Amino acid sequence: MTRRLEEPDYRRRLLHEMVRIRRFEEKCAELYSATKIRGFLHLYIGEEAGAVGIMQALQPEDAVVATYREHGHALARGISARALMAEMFGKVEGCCRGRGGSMHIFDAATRFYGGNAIVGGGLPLAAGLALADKMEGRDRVTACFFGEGAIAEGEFHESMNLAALWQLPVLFCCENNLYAMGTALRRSESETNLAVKAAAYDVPSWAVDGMDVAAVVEAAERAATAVRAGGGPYFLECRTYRFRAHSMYDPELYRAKQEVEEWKKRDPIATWMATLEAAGEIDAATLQRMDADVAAEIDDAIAFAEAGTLEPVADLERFVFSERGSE
Amino acid sequence: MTRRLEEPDYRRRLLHEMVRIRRFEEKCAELYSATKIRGFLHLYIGEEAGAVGIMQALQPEDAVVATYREHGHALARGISARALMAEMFGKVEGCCRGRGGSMHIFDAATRFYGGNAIVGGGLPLAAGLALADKMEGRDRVTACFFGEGAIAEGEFHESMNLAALWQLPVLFCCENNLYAMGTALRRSESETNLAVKAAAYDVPSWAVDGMDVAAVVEAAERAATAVRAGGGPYFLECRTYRFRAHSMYDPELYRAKQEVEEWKKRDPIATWMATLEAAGEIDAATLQRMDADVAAEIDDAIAFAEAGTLEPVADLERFVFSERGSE
Amino acid sequence: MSGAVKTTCREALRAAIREAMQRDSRVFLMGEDVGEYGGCFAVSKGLLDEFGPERIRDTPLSESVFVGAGIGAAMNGLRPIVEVMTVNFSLLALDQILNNAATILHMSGGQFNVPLVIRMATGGGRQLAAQHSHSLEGWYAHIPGIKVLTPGTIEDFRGMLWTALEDPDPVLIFENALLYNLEGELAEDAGPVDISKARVLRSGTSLSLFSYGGSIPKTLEAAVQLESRGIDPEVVDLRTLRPLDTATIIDSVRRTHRAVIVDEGWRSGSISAEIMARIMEESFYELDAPVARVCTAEVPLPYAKQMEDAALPRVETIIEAAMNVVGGNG
Amino acid sequence: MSGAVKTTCREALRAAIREAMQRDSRVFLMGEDVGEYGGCFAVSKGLLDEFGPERIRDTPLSESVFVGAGIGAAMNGLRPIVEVMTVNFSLLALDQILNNAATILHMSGGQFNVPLVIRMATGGGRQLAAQHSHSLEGWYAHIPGIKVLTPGTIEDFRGMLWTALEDPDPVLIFENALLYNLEGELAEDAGPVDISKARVLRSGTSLSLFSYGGSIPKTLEAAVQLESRGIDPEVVDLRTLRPLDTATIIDSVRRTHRAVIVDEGWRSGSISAEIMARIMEESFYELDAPVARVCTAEVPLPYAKQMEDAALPRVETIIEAAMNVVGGNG
Ligand SMILES: Cc1ncc(C[n+]2csc(CCOP(=O)(O)OP(=O)(O)O)c2C)c(N)n1
Ligand SMILES: Cc1ncc(C[n+]2csc(CCOP(=O)(O)OP(=O)(O)O)c2C)c(N)n1
Ligand SMILES: [Mg+2]
Ligand SMILES: [Mg+2]
Repeated sequence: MTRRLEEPDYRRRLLHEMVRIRRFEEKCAELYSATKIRGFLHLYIGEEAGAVGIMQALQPEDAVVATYREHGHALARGISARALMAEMFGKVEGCCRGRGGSMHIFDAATRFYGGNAIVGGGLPLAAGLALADKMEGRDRVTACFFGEGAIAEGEFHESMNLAALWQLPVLFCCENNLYAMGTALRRSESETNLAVKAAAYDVPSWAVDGMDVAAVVEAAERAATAVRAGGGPYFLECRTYRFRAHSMYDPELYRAKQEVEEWKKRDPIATWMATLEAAGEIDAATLQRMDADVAAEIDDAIAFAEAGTLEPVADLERFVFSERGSE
Repeated sequence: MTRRLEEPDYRRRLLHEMVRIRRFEEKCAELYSATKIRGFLHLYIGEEAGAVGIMQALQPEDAVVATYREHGHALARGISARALMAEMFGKVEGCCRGRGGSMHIFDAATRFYGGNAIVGGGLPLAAGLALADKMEGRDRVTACFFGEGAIAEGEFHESMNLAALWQLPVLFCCENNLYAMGTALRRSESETNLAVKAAAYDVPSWAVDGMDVAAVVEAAERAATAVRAGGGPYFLECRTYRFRAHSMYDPELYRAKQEVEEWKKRDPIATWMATLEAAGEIDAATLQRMDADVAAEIDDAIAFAEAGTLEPVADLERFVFSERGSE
Repeated sequence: MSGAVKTTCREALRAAIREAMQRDSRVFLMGEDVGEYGGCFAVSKGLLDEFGPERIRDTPLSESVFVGAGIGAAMNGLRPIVEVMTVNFSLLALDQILNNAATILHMSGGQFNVPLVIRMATGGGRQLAAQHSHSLEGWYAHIPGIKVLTPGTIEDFRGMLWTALEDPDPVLIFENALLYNLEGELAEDAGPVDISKARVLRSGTSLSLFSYGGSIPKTLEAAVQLESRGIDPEVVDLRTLRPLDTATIIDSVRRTHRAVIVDEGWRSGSISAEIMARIMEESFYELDAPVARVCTAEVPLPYAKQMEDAALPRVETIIEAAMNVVGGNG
Repeated sequence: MSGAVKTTCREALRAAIREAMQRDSRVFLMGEDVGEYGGCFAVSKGLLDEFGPERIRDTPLSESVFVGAGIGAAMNGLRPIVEVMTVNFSLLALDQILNNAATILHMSGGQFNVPLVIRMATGGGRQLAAQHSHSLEGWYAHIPGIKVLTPGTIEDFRGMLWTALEDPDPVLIFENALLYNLEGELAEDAGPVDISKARVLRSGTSLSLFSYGGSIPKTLEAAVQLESRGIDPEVVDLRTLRPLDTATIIDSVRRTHRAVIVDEGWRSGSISAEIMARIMEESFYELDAPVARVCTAEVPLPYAKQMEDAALPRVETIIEAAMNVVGGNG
């Protein structure tokens, strides 16, 4: 696992991935204000090291289950910025024909099984995806992302138990950003040490600094290796923080500005950039090129989305059931 | 708590309580075969020390929530054998007018909140009963009984967390009889040490030999005292075994006769009787009198139930909503 | 009657909660983010400061247990208002609602009633896509033992909660999220409302338009436009979907002989179907034309606006249905 | 056609499961006590020995996760048969059914289908009281994106599972528990059945009796008794509650001009209401009398036999409703 983390190219790629997500979402926020994007929009800004780091440990044949805060996961998993942006514009060129929007990103090609807007709702799916892999003898991992808020839902508990009992290859990735909407972890769980939750199912766990992309990569590779080797599920806690509001409607009454500012000092992008700079692995020109590349990709995605078409309303009832011809 | 346990009278009363439950249920089995009792019938035979022991720690103003296997709890809590038997006969003189049957015993006078036939379904209620007590500043305990099978349900998890988070006075009484219908604990939980489940919510726990009524009394008093003192919930595991089938329909394919026989050697009634005998606290005459008393009580209950009346079908829609006059 | 003030459904509802909490110390509000966040629709904003965290009680993300705890607390002397953020999440608590709240009074032979109020936001129309746009109030109305209220006017946002809290049995209030911002005039002394009756919002003779909740503004708008086409519709706000006020429905049909039902639920098995069945049962021979319904298309609601619009009842589709019914063979 | 054998619905269903597992290695059965216990209704008895614990998979008491796991496994190449012991417990898994199984194909723009079969026992009549006697199949039929099958004959107990497993989308099969012991003749080569059509079990001219599942035997018995009173009822087994075969229903009504629906669900918001609505919409002018329905009383089902009997549809109440409809103003 150390192999790649020592290669400057790879290290720069991690930075690039995080920057790409950050810029993409900053644009999303603007486009929301411009009413190009509608519905709910949950930004991942501040948490990028989690999705980027964990995806490093996955193979193309692995599966991903995510939440409504999944732009970062979608991009890091390889869904194109075009397909993602077009989806948020509600265009038929979007990955779900514009039907899912920000909260429901699905992509068969990258085995991205949503985008689930019910807190905890994706966890049972992940157990089932992994069950099929196990029964079919496939060496695949299903990575399942969820927030620490989901731990209060019964479905978390049922899923952890089933996965452990049946030794299913699920990598449970808890993104602990300390808040579920306005509810701080300590006001939602009587025991805030999440490792103890995993212990209740005899599931190995590891808590990692979710603001440090290299640490996440290492932890994820260790965890995914264990899962892939048939060791059953693994519980990975990414300790992170969201810099923005929960959604575009959140007045953020529940936390102090000061607290947010403190966390921003640990911005995963700035920190990683500093690391690379200190190591002499990146310079101003490279950074500029990276910014330009990212900007170009996002501009292209927006242009693509703008130019996209709307699904005809005559198609409304398509895919309530499968189209038999296309099976 | 030792006070009473040293008094021979009290010790004999414990025996009497257990015998009463045992004989009552043996009759129920007969009456089921005679088609006097219908629906589902789940016997508690072998587990009597649990209900009898735990009820010792409760005061009249405390509350009880139980499952579909609750005859023992109902009797030990003070619901009359008459009201209980009439209920199982489906008579209007039953504690629920014959509407609930074996699985749904309710009794306002003893604060017995059911008889819940959904596994795990009573746990949230218990949290709510305790919440009201806490908010109103009442020093009451809510004892909530459930089987070890319920631990796999999300509701167990949600209830433990809420009770612990809000420090609610719930005494969680897990009757671990090792099977949920035909599913052995080890095939239902990845971690079979239930204390670890409690630890996941930072709830104090204690496992007690559920075949030893004195041990249960002590454990329950310790736990109830802690709960009543405002220490929040407590998790008490009673390690026990059911000697009979899950219900009247169970062919018991899932466990060896030998295993049942082994456990029967630890019959809570026989064991306790032997203890009292060895201590010279009980003799044949007393035992005979006890048996006679119990038999008389049960015969009386059956006669009462037989003589009872059927609710008129015209009353079918009564109590879908409250009768306003009676509020 | 005292003067009227301009307000919104959200403010009216908040006033209703505040007043209930002031009036009765047994009342408290519990749910996800009702406190520090201020309520996900800002309904309870400010109440935490006023009443403190014991009575404005933030819960973990555990729908089943906090609804069940509401049941237990109600059975033990309190008067909880449980807020399930939206109907979409209430599915996680359905066992508690159906198998406990709705059932315990009857099954216990009348011993234990459950004076619980459950509030939840409902409805589509905000591009929230398939998992966040359900309108299940008509579906809930299938369950005996609960009452189902669907405020569609500012008076009812103000008054239904009071009445619900006085009810000895479980009451579910479905608040269409699009109505929170609806403005209107409200009497200064507005208080509890009768929840046993549907209300004729507009008398008419050509046909009856039955509707409730989020479809009320659309139906009233359709009525205005129908009038300009020479049609005189009656608009009836059903208000309570369970128990349905069949008498008012039948009475209206007896006068107009034609009817259209407007309902944001999916069409098959909708509350509209039930109303059609009751009209069939009780006033079949009064009908001059088959009753029609305008419901939501039977699809998970899509995100894209044109698709969502196409799926939901609209003023035009209501007008079209009404024109068909009026122009039909009579 | 080969010979016929005498069997029961339980045996027929077990044969269907066995055969499906032999035919397709992707098929497996999972649920509470399907294995070592032998199935709570003995449906899967013996299958554990035949197929082993990987494919006859006992689950913990965790309805939400094992239904959700069925969805995930179906999306990842398998063909799970998930057994939810009874409909009463399925409420705990409703979020997974409605928000995932029914929704993912549409919401993903057609990318991911969910070829999942969920079986559950349903119905009352066994004195199991309020929490164990639900008949919610009609209620489930409200949900777009799923199919709802209700076998009421031995052929359908044998054949529907096969067809369901070939369906690319989620199919729920509701098995009325009183039918497991129903005996009948079954063709030795009985195989898959068409699930898209209702079936006329008995042709008649006086009125149409529409029914399904556990009410089929009662309805057939009522038909026999009605015949002896000089009435010639048609009996239609609806078979699939979603999507409803409206064409067969309307066709029957066009011939008989009168109808009664027999349905074990609670009356308000029942599938009966939906059928009445469709008849109203599509053949109002063909009706000689209002359609009537015989449903379950709107109460949590009580334990006492006389009370439960009073609540459920019975042969007599079906006859009574039919006599009213036939004798009515035409
Ligand atoms: C079952 C359910 N309940 C409530 C909500 C509303 N809701 C959406 S996001 C959210 C907070 C979730 O917090 P967490 O799991 O920590 O994830 P985060 O948003 O912090 O990434 C809530 C309460 C929901 N979507 N689903
Ligand atoms: C939610 C739910 N699922 C399934 C059932 C069927 N069922 C009834 S009792 C039981 C076993 C419960 O085992 P446990 O909790 O250990 O209690 P015990 O019967 O051993 O006392 C099951 C599966 C049910 N009643 N409720
Ligand atoms: Mg969070
Ligand atoms: Mg057990």
